[in-house]
Amino acid sequence: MTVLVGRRPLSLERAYRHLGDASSGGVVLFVGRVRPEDQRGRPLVALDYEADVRMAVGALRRLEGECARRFGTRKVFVEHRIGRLRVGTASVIVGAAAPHRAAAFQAARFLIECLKLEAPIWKTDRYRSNRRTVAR
Amino acid sequence: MTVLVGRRPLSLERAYRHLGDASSGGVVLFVGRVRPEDQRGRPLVALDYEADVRMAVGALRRLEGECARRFGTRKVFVEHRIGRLRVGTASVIVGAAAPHRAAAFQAARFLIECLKLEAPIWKTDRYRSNRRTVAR
Amino acid sequence: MAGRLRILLFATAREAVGESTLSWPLPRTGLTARQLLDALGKAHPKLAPVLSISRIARNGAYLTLLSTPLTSGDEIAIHPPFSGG
Amino acid sequence: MAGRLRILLFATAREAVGESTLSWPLPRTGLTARQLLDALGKAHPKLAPVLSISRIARNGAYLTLLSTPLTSGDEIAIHPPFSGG
Repeated sequence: MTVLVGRRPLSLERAYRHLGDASSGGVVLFVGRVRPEDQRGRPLVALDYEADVRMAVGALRRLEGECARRFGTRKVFVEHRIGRLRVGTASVIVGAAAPHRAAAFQAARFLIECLKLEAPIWKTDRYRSNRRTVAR
Repeated sequence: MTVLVGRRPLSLERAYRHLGDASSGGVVLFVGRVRPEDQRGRPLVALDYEADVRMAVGALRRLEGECARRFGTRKVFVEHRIGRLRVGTASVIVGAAAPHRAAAFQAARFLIECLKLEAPIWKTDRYRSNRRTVAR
Repeated sequence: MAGRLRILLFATAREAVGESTLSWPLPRTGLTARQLLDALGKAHPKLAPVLSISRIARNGAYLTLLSTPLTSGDEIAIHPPFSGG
Repeated sequence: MAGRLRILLFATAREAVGESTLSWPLPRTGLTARQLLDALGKAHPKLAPVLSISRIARNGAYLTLLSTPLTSGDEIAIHPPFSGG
């Protein structure tokens, strides 16, 4: 289990290394990126992400055991980046490794859905001139 | 759309670059790896992969349009490695980028399931001393 | 009792107050979480509607009972609805 | 007619024959895909059971009718059940 919340750029190779386990035939990775528009279709420049880091890490760590119990995952990985992220930049990577692919797909989907519901992380839309915080 | 069948080592970063499209908020990647045991639980040393490359590429290219129609994907990526791959080595990467994550997950799953059903690619189990071809 | 609380404000709560942390006095008579939220909402009117939809954590754990009495040195986090991912 | 066909053998088909390609004579009287498969199975008895579960392609496209007459220079691929991924 690896859970990271911080400012450094995300790396798929790093995520994959953390999921390394020769007995897992399937690895699924999800990358979330900053989209070019807000929810009302207005053009964005960036999103500012912030987190209650201690509580976010705690919430995400609890998902590990849940994934192992529900899906039989061998390893899971969650990294969320915070700070100002420009359009197209990866904000989150979640991944799961399991002996079979169905479990890896289900676990990765579960991780990103639960992250959005349970991790105290927030984005604030940044436009060319003004600002607004969005709860999704 | 990118479809590759060849001998060079797979790269997640390369796959991700091919899926680059700032308007796609979600990217899902699946990596299949050589498992340490065959289907009967006997220890493997490697798998030898071979393909009818021309027909495999044709079959995989047809999946692109199907993914766009079914799931609204913006980009998809499929690369299958052939040759002798030792246990733990990645044999296949599929990926899909879509505006929303549900579609990206569905498309990536669809790609790997269809690849297994429709692409003329084969693996042969390699043990410490003997050999056997497995159809799965 | 007496002493101080540390308040951590995130996202819309931070924007409503203009600060990411506040140091808040704890009166001798004590204070429950509910009383703290009422006082914060009065001191920062723009914060009141955010508080009404936020989860409140004390020292890293969510409070389920706002009648919980607070203790000097407690760290209280105001978590508006999450929007990570 | 006459001429030759090129046969591509994969996986268990290749192992049954011991070669990955064969050059096969096309008689003056012609040959359908079905007749080719029968001849191949007779020449290579270990190949016969593989042929019975394989898909047959001609010049990159699967044959749905084994009654299709073959032409000199055709490339015939024998595809046992796939096992990629």
